[in-house]
Amino acid sequence: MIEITKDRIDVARIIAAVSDSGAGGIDVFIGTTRNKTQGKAVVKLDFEAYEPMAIKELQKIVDRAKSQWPILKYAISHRTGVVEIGEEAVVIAVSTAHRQAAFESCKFIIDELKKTVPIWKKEIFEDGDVWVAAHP
Amino acid sequence: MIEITKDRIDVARIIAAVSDSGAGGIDVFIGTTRNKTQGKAVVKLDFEAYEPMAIKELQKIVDRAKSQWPILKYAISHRTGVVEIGEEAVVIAVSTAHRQAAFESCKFIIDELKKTVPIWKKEIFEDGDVWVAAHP
Amino acid sequence: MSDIRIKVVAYGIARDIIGGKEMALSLAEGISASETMSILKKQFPAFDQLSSLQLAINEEYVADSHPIKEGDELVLIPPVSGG
Amino acid sequence: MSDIRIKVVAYGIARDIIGGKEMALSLAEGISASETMSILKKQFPAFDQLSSLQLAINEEYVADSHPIKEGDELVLIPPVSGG
Repeated sequence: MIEITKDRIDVARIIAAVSDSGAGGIDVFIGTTRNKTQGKAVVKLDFEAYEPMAIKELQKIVDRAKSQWPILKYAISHRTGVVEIGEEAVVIAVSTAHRQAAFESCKFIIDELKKTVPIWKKEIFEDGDVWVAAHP
Repeated sequence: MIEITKDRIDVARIIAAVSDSGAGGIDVFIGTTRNKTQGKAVVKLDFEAYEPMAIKELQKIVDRAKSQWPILKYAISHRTGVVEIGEEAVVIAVSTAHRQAAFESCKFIIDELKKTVPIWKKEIFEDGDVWVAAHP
Repeated sequence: MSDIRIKVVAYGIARDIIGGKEMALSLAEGISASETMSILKKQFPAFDQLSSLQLAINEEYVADSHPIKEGDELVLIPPVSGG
Repeated sequence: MSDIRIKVVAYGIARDIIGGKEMALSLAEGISASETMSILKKQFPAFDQLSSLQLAINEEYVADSHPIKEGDELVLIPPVSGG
């Protein structure tokens, strides 16, 4: 399951989506909004996605993960719009028979997501905002 | 937070326990009961713990993890008694400022838990039961 | 050589740079993705200051040599920062 | 040499092997953890078939040379398998 949503992500729902009677381990990564970046206070984040392409790119990442690890089920939810401090920006869950594959594939998915998936994060400060990683 | 409980583990509660405004990433490992082991159908599991020592050993593992990674908050819940197929036997959550440390420390905790914490798992089959890993 | 008309769609900081979500562009027939990028960078020098700028057509990243065709919707992908 | 009396507490398969949760044991004064283990293995040969068997006192694993004292509660820790 892959989704991009404007609503707050219900982590329990994402975990339930990867529940499998053959699973021995589930790894879940939750990317949350930090209250500061490089020492500066962040008020909130604002995410924008090129949705159809983001879904396609996420599917490619999952396909690559599946070719490397025996994944039973996966679920990825990425939020768009304003995300308040402490809220979930992204939740990734993977179930596998043995735990090592769950850790490795979940980490692979979030690492690759940050490289190729067309989603953009704007950090909003008291005195302005900045598109993250836009400039060198 | 470290607990050993006879009740079903509420994963959302464990995740809420590591919520932190300085967290950029939370990794959650959920060990679930598989429906088979080495090809044989498992009906359910039965866990037994030497509770006070299990808590002490878990605390030692957390202390070692904290000396290696900048952990913001952690939560570990291990269940005892009968655990049905698909249910959580253990849930471990760690929040950190950056995701790499969350993955590594969470994996460290479950790997070490399986080595030193006095908890025993009995696999119950249709035709008998066996204490896991008891014999070579 | 006849002209082709395409639509440029921008996200994130690219949208801020072109001053809107979309713009129309007239290009020479047979032009490549990288040549189109050069034209855009001449028109909007701020693109040169980005860590990267990729192009996508039909929801797929395209190579530099990819030929741009009449009616294409060219999507500007500035450095991604999801997660 | 006078005897000491200790309590042995067993978990998991160790409980099945001694046929109960606890048992009392009389030992020679000054005996070590590993010597006590040898006595238990003689009495219950099934312990020798386990992948490992450790001893804990006061909720801590003890070394082979650890001296056993009157009133100790010796906990038998067969191979752990949590998680």
